[in-house]
Amino acid sequence: MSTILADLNYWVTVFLLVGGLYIVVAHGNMIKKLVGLSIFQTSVYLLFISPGKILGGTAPILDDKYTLYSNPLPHVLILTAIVVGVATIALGLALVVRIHESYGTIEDDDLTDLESDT
Amino acid sequence: MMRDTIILRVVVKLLLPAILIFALYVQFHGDYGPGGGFQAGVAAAAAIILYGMIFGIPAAKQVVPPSVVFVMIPLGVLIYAGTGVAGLLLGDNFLDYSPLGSKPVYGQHLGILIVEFGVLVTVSSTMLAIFYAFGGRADEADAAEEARKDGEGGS
Amino acid sequence: MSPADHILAALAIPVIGAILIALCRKHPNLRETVTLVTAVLLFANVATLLPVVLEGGRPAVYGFPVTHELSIAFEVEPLGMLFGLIASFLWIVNSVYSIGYMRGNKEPRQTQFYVCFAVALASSVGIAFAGNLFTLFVFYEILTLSTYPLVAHHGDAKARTGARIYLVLLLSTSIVLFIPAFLWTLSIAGTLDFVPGGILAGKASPLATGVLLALFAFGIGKAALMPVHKWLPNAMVAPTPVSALLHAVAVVKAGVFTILKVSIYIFGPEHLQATGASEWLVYLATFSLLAASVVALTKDNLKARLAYSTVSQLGYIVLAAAIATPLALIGGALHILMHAFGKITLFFVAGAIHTATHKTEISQLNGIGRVMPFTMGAFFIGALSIIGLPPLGGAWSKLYIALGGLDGDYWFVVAALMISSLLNVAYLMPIVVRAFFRPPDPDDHGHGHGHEAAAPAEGGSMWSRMQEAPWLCVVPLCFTALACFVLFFAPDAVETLLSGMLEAPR
Amino acid sequence: MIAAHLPALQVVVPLLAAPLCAILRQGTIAWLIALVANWCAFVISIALVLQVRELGIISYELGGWAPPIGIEYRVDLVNAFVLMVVSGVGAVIIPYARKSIESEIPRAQRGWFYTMYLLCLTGLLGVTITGDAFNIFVFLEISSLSSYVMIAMGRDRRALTASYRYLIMGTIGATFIVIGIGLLWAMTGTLNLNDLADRVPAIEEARPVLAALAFLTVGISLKLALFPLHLWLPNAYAYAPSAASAFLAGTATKVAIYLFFRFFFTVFGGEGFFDSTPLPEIIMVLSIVAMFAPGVVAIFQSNIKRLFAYSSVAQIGFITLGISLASEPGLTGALVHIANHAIMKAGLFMLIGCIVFRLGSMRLEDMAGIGRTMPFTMAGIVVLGLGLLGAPATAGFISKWYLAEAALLQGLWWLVGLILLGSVVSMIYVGRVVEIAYFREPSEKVAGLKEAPLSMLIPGWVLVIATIYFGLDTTWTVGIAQDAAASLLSALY
Repeated sequence: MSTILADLNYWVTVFLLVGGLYIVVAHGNMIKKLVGLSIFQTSVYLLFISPGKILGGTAPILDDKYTLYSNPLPHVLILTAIVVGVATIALGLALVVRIHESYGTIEDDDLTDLESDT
Repeated sequence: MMRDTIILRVVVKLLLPAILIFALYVQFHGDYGPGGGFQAGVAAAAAIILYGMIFGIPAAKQVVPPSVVFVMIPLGVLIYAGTGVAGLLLGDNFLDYSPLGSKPVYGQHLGILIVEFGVLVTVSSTMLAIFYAFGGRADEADAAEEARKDGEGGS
Repeated sequence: MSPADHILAALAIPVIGAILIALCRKHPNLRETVTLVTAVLLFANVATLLPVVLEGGRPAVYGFPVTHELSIAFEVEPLGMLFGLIASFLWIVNSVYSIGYMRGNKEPRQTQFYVCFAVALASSVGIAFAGNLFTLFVFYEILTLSTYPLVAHHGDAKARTGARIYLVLLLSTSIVLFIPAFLWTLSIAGTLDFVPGGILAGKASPLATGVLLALFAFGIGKAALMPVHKWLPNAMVAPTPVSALLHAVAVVKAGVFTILKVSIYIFGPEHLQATGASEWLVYLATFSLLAASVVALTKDNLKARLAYSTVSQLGYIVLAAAIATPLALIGGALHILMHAFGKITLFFVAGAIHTATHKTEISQLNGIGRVMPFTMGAFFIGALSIIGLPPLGGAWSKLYIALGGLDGDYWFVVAALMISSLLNVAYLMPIVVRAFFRPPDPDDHGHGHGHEAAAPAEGGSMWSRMQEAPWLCVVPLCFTALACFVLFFAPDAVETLLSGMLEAPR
Repeated sequence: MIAAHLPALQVVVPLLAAPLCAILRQGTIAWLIALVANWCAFVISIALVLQVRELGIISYELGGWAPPIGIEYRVDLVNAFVLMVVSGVGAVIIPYARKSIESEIPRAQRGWFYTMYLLCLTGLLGVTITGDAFNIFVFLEISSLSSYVMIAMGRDRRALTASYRYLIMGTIGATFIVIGIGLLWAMTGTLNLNDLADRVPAIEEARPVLAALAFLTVGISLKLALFPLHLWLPNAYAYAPSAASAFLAGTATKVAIYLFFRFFFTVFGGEGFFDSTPLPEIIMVLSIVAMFAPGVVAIFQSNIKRLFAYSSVAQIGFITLGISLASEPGLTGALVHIANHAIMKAGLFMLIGCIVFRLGSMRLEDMAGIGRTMPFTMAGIVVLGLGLLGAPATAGFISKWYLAEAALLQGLWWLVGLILLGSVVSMIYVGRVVEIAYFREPSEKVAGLKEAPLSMLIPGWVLVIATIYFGLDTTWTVGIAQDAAASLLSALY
């Protein structure tokens, strides 16, 4: 139990990662797939951010008063990753809207049928 | 939409300036503490989006027309990359802002302000563009639906 | 112009010719003039190299390194000289004949035909003058590709199937067997240049030599060694001038030429004899030439019978390459020449018969000798040359190969050659007999051409009975028949040329 | 002065041009901007190759911050070579794109197309040039996102689903790559590739490092469509606009392959680490299957773009095979095939685009007899097809030659046989196209066609001629690739 607690952030990361991936694979609804994808990506944010936090550390402000501060690098990286994630999800949703307009469905199985007909 | 809810309309009108001011605070405080163009851009866009949700997207589009939004997105990238190129043209590496000011520190200060402004422009307009694209589509779809119903009723 | 320039010119002339032919597509007369002029120029150009080679010179063009190991290089040695001369000379004859045939049969897509023909000739010259195995391989593949449209010329289902078999068999054998063979050769010898005495001599173990030889023998599908001969009969769907190109001028000749070249310059005759690695090929080639003759007996279609005859005759040359004694190799090279003239005559005849009467089966040919005396006379001469009877050219090459076999202690080769000659008689002579001594089938009139019905059956002078093909077809075939005769008296000259190929360079 | 800033300009020029296109948005002007930017990028990449050959590895510090804190652009022969291939293919496609895009994309969206094209180019060049692991991810996503958009702009509604599926797969791949990078960063505390290469060997047995390698391998494999992770590719290439198909087929997967090189041989390359893992064997098996399975699938396609898309998967198998051999000729073959396949496949998709432009259909059956009405287009396709199957005197032969030689040097005779058999498979599908185009009677529709416009035909033929040229003169392909392979194996970066 203590080992689980010690690495809790990693357990959560793995849970989100696997769960998100499972949703992407298992669900036929294109919106749900995107939700899964989003969860999947979020797990990575956690993977980066959690080791960067130091207990008792402050924001990384260079001043003599503070000696212990968190690593700023993961925040910068993950800010970028979040932006990428937002763009991906936005584009994915836009595609789903267009797919719904031209096919009338967003279920993967129905789409496969429709495509093989044409 | 919630166009008829008087409380919301009033509260939103009161909140809007505060949100925008806060966005600007985040923007300019980004130089000294947590904050910066990304956060400020989203906050600023949130103000317009909130306005659009309460007063309708057409009203929001009157405030910030889509044509402006579409120019703002690339403009922000241009400001960012242009600042970098300015450093390059003044003899240092790309994205090195030192030569922009009389002293390297001033130059870097100025450079980061301009770059963050570019980020603000792009992020806020991108958020708005996404909002217009999805939200606007629902309005158009509603309008089309109503038109179809009207057509059926008439015949 | 230096000899090196002539080599490059020999490659450039047909290519430029091909472009000009394509440009002249709207003017058939001009187009065919260009073809003829190109052919003559090419031959004249190739011929200028002959004195140099006879004096023992080896004109060469080096350069164009492709990678650090592979390069495009040309070198003219006696065997290549001979092949270059045959190909370029027969192109002239074949062009004259093609004009008669293509016009006589009103074939479609004639421009495409002449263009591809010119490209095929360019690649044949490239093969002949190749200075290393890689160059040879490049032109070998170009030849395959440029003849593919020719085989598929008619464009109907049958032509497409035939052409597909042609292409797939030739390309896949060359990719799957030929490329590994020369990769392996490169890894053993460190070079791919053609060097008298062989680059593998003393370097490859007997087993490796045997396996490599197998890769080459089957990888060079154009040599039509059984069991990779299938493409040849299938390619019979092509128009007759193309068959002549395949059988006499370029394609199969390129195949056996490559085999000879590999035997002499890659393995080295002495290496082959010393290791005994080529013994299996002697048996296989013997089997191939006998079996193909037997199959030929069963074919009623004239061109199919000739095709199997070619498979059989190519067996002779592969046999010579496998025996690898000096006499056998000279015999093999001579046979390229002799068979070229003999077989082109026979194919010209088949085409002339087709043009004049639209007959393709041997059983329809009763009495045709009276209607087409010149044509069938030429057929008679060509057939005798293929059989190998004096006073015709074919006699020499068979003699040399047999003598070479004796040198190499392959007694059964002599027996096999005699049996094969008998089989040749058995499948070629009945055609002649049928043509001259059987009365024409009475019910055959009105079949095919309209004017055939008007032919007076009996009586009248010989001239009035004649229904020859267009003179543009007849003249070339008489000419090549005559050449078979002349070649009987010329083996010395050829031998002088060829003896140079077995000597070390000076 | 400019010479010192070439690494930055390589990325900045298209990056600046992209928003310009978006602001002006008018099709022709956007096209002109894209043209100029892309050609500049090509010139810069050639200059970089020359510089690297002369001076060795170039390091460029962005913003003047020294690595490992700052982001570094680092150019060695390997990525200079890939930069040249990517920008070169783009430089040929752009002149072609104008007519093709005019016929495929509505007027209002053309400016956006060129914006996306330039962003994609920026991303691909950025991935290749950067020396920072996280930067790789960012640029990779820039290129991927813009290519999703380009694909979705295709006329067929199936372009939308193709784009969506590519988006899902591509994002999973990219996320795997970030996970791998994150684990590496957690273990070493650096993101600079050069630094990583120094630090990873010391801890290479640690489990997170092995996990990072696994994540990176799977993620990159998804991006480069290594069999069996190629499912997104056929439809994406088939239904994208012709110019986008040509560009993506020529460049996108190639850059992902470059990442294989970089991670396997630079980051994990020290002291034979890559060889000691089971990865070479796994990749070899997958590559061999890739050479055959998609090739056989390609034979039965009725859509010509899908046919050649499957062929791409097969050809990628050849490239990864070279990587799995991990020897100098193997890597040379892989690098050369990156260039040669980029040239050939881009050319093929361009010329197929010419047919689609005139015929309006991608079905093979509809193309019966088209060799007679569009002789130059079809002749080009034949030459490029011959290149694909590795006919001598074409570029394809050179790459297969090196691969076969590499297999031979390691005594893998059976592999030589398989490589050559793989060529036979390509022969069948190329042969099928040729036969339909030349030996069937043209339908009325085909008989009425004209040859494609020159502005589309000439760029296509530039690549046709390049295919032949690089089959005869290999100083610019093999010459560079050999040195690059040597530097990869000695882990110089």
